[in-house]
Amino acid sequence: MCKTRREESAVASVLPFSPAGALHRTEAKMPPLLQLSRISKSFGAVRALNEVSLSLEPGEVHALLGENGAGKSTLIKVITGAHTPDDGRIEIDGHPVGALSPARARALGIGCIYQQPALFPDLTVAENIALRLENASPARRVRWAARHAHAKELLHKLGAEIDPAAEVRQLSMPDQQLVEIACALGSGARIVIMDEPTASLTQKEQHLLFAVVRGLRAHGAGVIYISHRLEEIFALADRVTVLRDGASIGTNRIDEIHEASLIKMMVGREVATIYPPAESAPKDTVLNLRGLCSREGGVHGIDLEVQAGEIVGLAGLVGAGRTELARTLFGITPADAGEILLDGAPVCIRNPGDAIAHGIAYTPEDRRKHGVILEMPIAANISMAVHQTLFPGMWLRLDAERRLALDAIRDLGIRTTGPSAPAGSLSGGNQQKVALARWLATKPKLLILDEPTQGVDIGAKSEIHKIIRRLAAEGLAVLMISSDLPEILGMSDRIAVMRGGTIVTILDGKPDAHRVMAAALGQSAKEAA
Amino acid sequence: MKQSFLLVLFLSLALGSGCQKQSDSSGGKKLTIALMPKSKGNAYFISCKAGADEAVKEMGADLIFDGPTDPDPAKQNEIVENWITLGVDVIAVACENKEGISTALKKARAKGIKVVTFDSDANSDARDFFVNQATPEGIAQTLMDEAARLTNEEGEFAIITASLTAANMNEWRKHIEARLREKYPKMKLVDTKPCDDLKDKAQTEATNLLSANPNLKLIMAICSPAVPGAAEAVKQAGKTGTVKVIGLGLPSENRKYVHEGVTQSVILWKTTDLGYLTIKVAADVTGGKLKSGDTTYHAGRLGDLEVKGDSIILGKPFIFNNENIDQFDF
Amino acid sequence: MSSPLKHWQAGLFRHETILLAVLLAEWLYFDSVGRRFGTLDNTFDILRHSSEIGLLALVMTPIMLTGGIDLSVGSLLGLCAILFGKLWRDAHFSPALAGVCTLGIGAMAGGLNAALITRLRLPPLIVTLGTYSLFRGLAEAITHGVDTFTDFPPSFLALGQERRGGLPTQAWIFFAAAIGIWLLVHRTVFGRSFRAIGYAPEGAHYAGLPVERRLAMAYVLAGVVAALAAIIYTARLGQAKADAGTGYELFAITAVVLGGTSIFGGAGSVHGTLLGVATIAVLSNGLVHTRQPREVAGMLTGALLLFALASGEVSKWLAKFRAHGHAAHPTPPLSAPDSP
Amino acid sequence: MTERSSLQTVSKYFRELSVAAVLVVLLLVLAVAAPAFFDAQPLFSRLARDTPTLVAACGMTLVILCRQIDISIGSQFAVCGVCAGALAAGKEPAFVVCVAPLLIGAALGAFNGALVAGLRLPSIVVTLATMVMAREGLRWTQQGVFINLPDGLQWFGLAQRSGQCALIVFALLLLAAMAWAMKNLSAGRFIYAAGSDAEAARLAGLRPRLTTFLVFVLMGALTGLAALMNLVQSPQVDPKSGTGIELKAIAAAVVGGVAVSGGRGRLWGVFAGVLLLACVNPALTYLHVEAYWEKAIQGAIILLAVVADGLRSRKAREAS
Repeated sequence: MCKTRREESAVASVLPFSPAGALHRTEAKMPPLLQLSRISKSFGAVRALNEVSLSLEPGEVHALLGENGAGKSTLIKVITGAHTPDDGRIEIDGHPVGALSPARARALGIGCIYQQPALFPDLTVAENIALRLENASPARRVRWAARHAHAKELLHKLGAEIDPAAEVRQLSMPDQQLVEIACALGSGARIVIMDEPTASLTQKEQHLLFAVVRGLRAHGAGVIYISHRLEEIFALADRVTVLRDGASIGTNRIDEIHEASLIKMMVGREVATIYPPAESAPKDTVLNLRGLCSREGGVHGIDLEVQAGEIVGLAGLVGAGRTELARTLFGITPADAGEILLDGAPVCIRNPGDAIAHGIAYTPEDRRKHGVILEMPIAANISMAVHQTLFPGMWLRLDAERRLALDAIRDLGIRTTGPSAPAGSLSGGNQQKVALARWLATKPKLLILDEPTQGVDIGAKSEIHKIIRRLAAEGLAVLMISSDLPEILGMSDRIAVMRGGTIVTILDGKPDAHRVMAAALGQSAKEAA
Repeated sequence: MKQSFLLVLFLSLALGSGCQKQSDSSGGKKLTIALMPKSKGNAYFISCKAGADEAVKEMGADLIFDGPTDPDPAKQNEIVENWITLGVDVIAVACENKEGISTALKKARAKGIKVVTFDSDANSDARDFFVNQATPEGIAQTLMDEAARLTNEEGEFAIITASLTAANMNEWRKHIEARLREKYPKMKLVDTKPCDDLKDKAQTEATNLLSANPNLKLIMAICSPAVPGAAEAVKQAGKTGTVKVIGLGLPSENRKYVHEGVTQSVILWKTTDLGYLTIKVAADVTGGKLKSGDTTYHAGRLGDLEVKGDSIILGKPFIFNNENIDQFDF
Repeated sequence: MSSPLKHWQAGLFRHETILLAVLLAEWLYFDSVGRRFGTLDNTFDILRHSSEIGLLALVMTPIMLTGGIDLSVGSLLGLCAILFGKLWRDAHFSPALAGVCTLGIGAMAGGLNAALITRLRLPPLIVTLGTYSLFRGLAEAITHGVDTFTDFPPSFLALGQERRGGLPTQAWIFFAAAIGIWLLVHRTVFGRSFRAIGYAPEGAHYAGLPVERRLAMAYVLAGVVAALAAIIYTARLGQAKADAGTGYELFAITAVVLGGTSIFGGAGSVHGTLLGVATIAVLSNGLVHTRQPREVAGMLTGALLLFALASGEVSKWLAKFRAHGHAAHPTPPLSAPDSP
Repeated sequence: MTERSSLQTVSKYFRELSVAAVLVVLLLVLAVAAPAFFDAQPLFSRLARDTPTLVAACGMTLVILCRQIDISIGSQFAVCGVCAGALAAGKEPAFVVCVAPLLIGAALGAFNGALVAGLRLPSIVVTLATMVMAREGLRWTQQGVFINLPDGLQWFGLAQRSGQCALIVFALLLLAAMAWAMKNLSAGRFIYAAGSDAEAARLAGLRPRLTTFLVFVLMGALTGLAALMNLVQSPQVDPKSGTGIELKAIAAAVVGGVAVSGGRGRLWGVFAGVLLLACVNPALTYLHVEAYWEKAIQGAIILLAVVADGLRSRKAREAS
């Protein structure tokens, strides 16, 4: 019911504008909305940005591509005034602007949707939006009614069913993302920056987002759009600029360039985007779930089998209960009904410790918060789940640990200065590999991967895919959660689709995207197509 | 790892320097007297120090005046032991806590350092002489008798003390209660409140005591900040005169209330004399001019004083009241 | 680790190294000014006087590594001291037996903190603020503040006043505890877990570490060691009273922070704490020997604390210049935890 | 519908209500057992005596909302009091005496704030250091000698009762004003924002570090004000005054439901907390409970308050 309403409103907000109109605008000659000239920024010895130039025309969606650590986020923070550049010039409407502060940038009409929602968990949705939109003068009287009305209106425009009076801490990740988008929408900003806005969005919410982007473009605003998902870039962008190692590799009109060459520009080498094929026939059943329920976790009636050597993709919208199922299997939100059978034997999993003991491994969704401990050395991160086995008794054996780490670094190709470097010093992809290494060290029977390549750059992405496939080939049972549909389709031997906290269907063979989306969306399947 | 290694290296260095330092002895040309109050930042002991300085100037000795910042037996103990190693000639201490400090003092005597106690005594085997401005019994009895006199030996009264753990005040309370039992059956101690040695808290506590015990006749404040605190409370309660206030305190802090008739009497001794005498005794004990067995002692400007056993009697506690309080400026 | 020079540079900016320099400077200054400062006797005095607070600081370190804090140790010391006295005098236990029981009581008190913090997930600051008053209050209630326990047998007092094998007796206990806790923090899986919890409690949970058990362990250990300190305190002073150890928690925390342990958890070391304790102890002792009034010790300690923190910030900056730009937030620990 | 919403309000204000409930129960017990508790005179002077704590607690609330803490206010309190007293004794004009402590407090607060917000040092350690330094410095210079104030100063020269009323009314007005500002002024919301998520605040252009700094300055100024309000209640200044007020203020804030993790809590809850803690100690006197139970009972109350909250949120966790 509510879904359909969302759809309509979204469509409504798309209707008046057409991409053609937007393109027309770009041809009209006027000074660029935003002109960055030879921006440089260093952190200590590291040159994060090296003489990067970028121009943003009115009514243009300008995609920014690049592997993690290429300097995209730094560039954004420069534009939003969060970082001050060491060198270079910023012009808006042809007028040079001096030092930018977040406040000043906002005053100049620059809005931004950050990758991790930059919201205040303790404050209400309405207030979060207001704090981002209202001008920040301390003596201002707060008008609560107006705040709520405004928030309601914005959220309604997005077709989001979020109570403005709710505290943000109670919202799901995608809902928080929507609040972010509402901020950008309400800011009336002429320069809108979106840093991987779709990272945690469901297919349908992505459509809403695209509608917003097109709306902004039609209004003559300029959008800088960052994403790892090339299909989005091709669907939305007018021009695309590629960054690599803090330098600008080049800017092209989207219709003058194709995927392969973009990837080549990003990675600096050819990368196979084809997913590694299945190598082994599934063997005997490892995991068997019968009517699994967890009230705390919010999943119920789960029936699922995973064989050794197969990769089962867990598809569905965010909030459909995929991560929740993983957390239940891993004992973070223990099951309170149904049974879990490992190798045919029923097991009871009350906490992660039990799960590990039974050979279950789980690389969580939020890598920076749960996956690895950024401040600790790579070696310590890798050995963390195998304390009992690696350190019999209680004494650390640093040599053994170091060896373990070195092996992992070699096997998984982790790019680092050494096992004692803090995990935080690694790029996202390599952090993910460390997280993976931690769990491979436990010699698991079942490996649960939650968004294994989210925010991971293309190069590392395909490497991780290869690793996963290899592990399966070695006889590991893999349960892979991903919102990246091509990934699910490409990697999985079977796909279990979840909706509303339970598995609605299991698709064998190689199904097409539509069937998966249809299952994930339930009745509003056609709209998904 | 590296650090811990360096630490070991450092410690050995420290001990090393210690060993070769063992030999040197205290080149004591000038008499060094160490004087310790119960706690620093306490006006009472500051006025004692005034007298001490006077005496030191007279005899040209060297005075160290130091103590814990808050009354803490452990810290007193620590400082005494530091003085022992520092090699002072004589130590004069106002003991926060008999047993707490006696161990350290015994150690000092074993090292040949003379020990004098003043204000409040240590175990008798832990010191050579006690400068006895007043024994706990003496103080307690004076207070209790004064209280009885003011209330015609009947009615309720309450005590405000520094803290429930302050050793010497607990001593006084014990003797006060003893005196109460044996001599004043018609009087009743209704409550005892701590004020953490803070005037403000004393004022609050007194306010509550006054209304919680409507027929309270008298408040006895046995730590110096509590006297003006209690007085202010009585004054604010408009019970000036109907509820008497007495206590141990400095004239300077109470003059105003005594004149207003809120506080009837403040009991203390001439603190400057106490300081003066303490230093004199300390010096003469080390000089051998004062030995155990003497019955009189000539204490400079104080003239001849009686010596009872191993304690020099400064005289009975002194009662300041409206008539005489203006003659004293400490 | 690449070149010895680089390692040396890294070491140069470590908090502990700075602190060690300060300590040496202190020592040399007092040694040159104070006539008897450097003597063996005085060194032993410093050891004896700092052993109780030292013990509390030592055991505060694991707690602060987990990102927690324990304000109740000082009060617990008081409670344990008088309970020890009561067991010995009123229940006629032998000092040894009474001691053992006291340790048990300390463990239980620590267990109370642990239970409230882990089971109910309450912030340690608040829980221990409550038990800070509670324990002291119980001590006063039991003794009515008045009751003082003394006249312990000399065999027991020797623990705090005599020398054994050239060192003050309690120094042996202190060093044993120091070594034990150093090993615990730097060489066992427990210490590892403490750091992990301090850096990222959730991350530690996801890695399958028994977070609650480890936290509980830290606080129970604190209780036990506080009891041990109480016994030593009683032996050193030859008396136990309800006000024993008032304000010690602040000294302990000061020492730990001065020693470079982060108040936010994760980063820190036991040898750093030892240096912190030594720095403060030497300072307060040295000032007596240079005849400075007691107040100065307090003021200098405060100043030293600020200085240490500020210098830590500076060295963080320098560390940033060497580290990768993106690792800068949150900044990696200055001394990479127990890297060989 | 209505009762559902009322239920929501109850759960929203659970903490404040529960503290208020405990307070009411305590007062009822007193009303029955010791009606003297409510006699006008002691009541007024008791309330007046508690106004400094209330003012300090208000400031502390802001600091904790900023996800910081300030344990140095006890020393600040003493320093401000002594300075003001010295000025008064030096026959300075009244307004100087009144303004000086505020400025001195603000300066001390600014020092803390600069170190915390400027150098990003942990506030608990910074204020621990400044606490010791200020306290010992004062002890060193003042040596604990009382300062006698001129007669004109007490109760600002008003009659005692009206002076007490003035203090109480003023404190309540201040509380109301701050409570209103925290809810309805952008400045107040900035404090919540800064405490809730500093980085998000920065990205929203709210300058959280400046906010934090200013909150510390305000804390200092309020401490100075508290010292002044304490000063005028007696003709002498005790240089040890204010010892332990920081713990009172923190305890009141925590009991009143302010989360030490920052961003959550309301001043009215803190008001309830202050009243509750302020009633416990006198209650013991009126109920003739032996004084040596005081600390234990206070500790128990703090624990009860947080344990109740802990149990409740645990239930919430299990229910979800």
